[in-house]
Amino acid sequence: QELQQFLQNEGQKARIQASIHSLTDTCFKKCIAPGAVKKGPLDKHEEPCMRQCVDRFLDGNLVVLKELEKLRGM
Amino acid sequence: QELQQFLQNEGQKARIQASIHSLTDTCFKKCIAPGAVKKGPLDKHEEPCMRQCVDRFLDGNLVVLKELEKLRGM
Amino acid sequence: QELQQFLQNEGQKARIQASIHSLTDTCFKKCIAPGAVKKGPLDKHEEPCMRQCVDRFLDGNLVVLKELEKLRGM
Amino acid sequence: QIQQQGAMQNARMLVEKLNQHCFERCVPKPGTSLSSGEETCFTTCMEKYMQAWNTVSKQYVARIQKEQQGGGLL
Amino acid sequence: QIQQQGAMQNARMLVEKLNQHCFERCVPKPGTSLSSGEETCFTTCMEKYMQAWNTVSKQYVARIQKEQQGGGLL
Amino acid sequence: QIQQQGAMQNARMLVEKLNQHCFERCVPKPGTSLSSGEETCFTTCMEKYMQAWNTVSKQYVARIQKEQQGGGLL
Repeated sequence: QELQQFLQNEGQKARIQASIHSLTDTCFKKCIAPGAVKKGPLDKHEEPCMRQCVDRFLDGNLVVLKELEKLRGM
Repeated sequence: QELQQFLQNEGQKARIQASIHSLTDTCFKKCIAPGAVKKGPLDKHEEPCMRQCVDRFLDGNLVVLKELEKLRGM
Repeated sequence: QELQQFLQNEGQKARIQASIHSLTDTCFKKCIAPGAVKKGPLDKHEEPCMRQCVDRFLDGNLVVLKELEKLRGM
Repeated sequence: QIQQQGAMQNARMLVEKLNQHCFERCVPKPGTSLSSGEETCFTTCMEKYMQAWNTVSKQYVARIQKEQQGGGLL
Repeated sequence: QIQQQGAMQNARMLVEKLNQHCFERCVPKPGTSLSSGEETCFTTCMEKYMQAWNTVSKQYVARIQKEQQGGGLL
Repeated sequence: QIQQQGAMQNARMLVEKLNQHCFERCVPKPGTSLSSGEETCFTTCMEKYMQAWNTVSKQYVARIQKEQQGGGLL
């Protein structure tokens, strides 16, 4: 049973990691201007854009989950 | 042996499900106009477009499979 | 132990195959002009383009690996 | 139990694709909060996407069954 | 048997990518049947794609072997 | 050991996505060698991508923790 719990946790961790990779990809495209990448760390537009991109993505997930529960309740 | 059969069936089911997800993605992009999505169920353009998209995709698969068999026969 | 070695090799082979599929996809888009595909084998532009695409991709990988090692050494 | 896992993975995949897709469409530039327009877009997009998936599933399965019967009869 | 599965999965993946890719290219707007132009496009696209995959495979494997030898000598 | 594998797969995935992404951006037309401009683009792109991934990871995990706490308190 402990093993099962362990495997489930690992499975969840793997899914979170996969989400982070996919979200990095999505948000990089939205926030880092296309074409040549500017040298240096994330600048004052890129950094908040990346953070907001994560937050709005998860906001969107919540909207979807709420709608799904409404549908279930019908 | 029954277990093997069972696992094979599950594997095939998983592949069909994955195809359906990927095809939904492809056809949604082709059939639902970009930009804001219109409210309401699939309309009289979207619905047949989605169905035809599935059918033409599978027609394409058949063309490819036939060609592959021709190549094998050579 | 031999089994583990065998499984590792199979795992590596699977990763190489997956890279080749993904690279074919990437390079096809870069080298085969969009729209209708021209009949016949890869022509004198397409063939070197595909080969160079593979080589530059792997050059890029090397640049990244070298940088990662530099970062590690810091 | 494997069947249950399959069904859960299928549902999870649908929600994942849907989130990904609707985020791309509805939030071109992530801001400091989800605007009510973006939120409406999400629910509309979600409904459309689920219907599209339903249509694709039905059409796909029907076609496969037809082909298998055809293959059996010929 | 694992090796056989690997080879089969590799072939399946090639056909899958090819179908996906050629459908995107050859059928921009799915109609009520596959036109003969779309069908020709599919066979041409398929041949190109398989050649491209072949070229990439050869180049990739040759490069990896060269690098491993180089690594051994340095 | 499963945990180690998870961490390694995570790192491998990051490098893979990064290579894929930076190649798309930095090498629009693969030539006979990587130009110094392309090489610079690769290192810059790599740094940005890793920072972006870091930012996304932190924001994502923080948000999930906040939501779980919120869920627990309500």
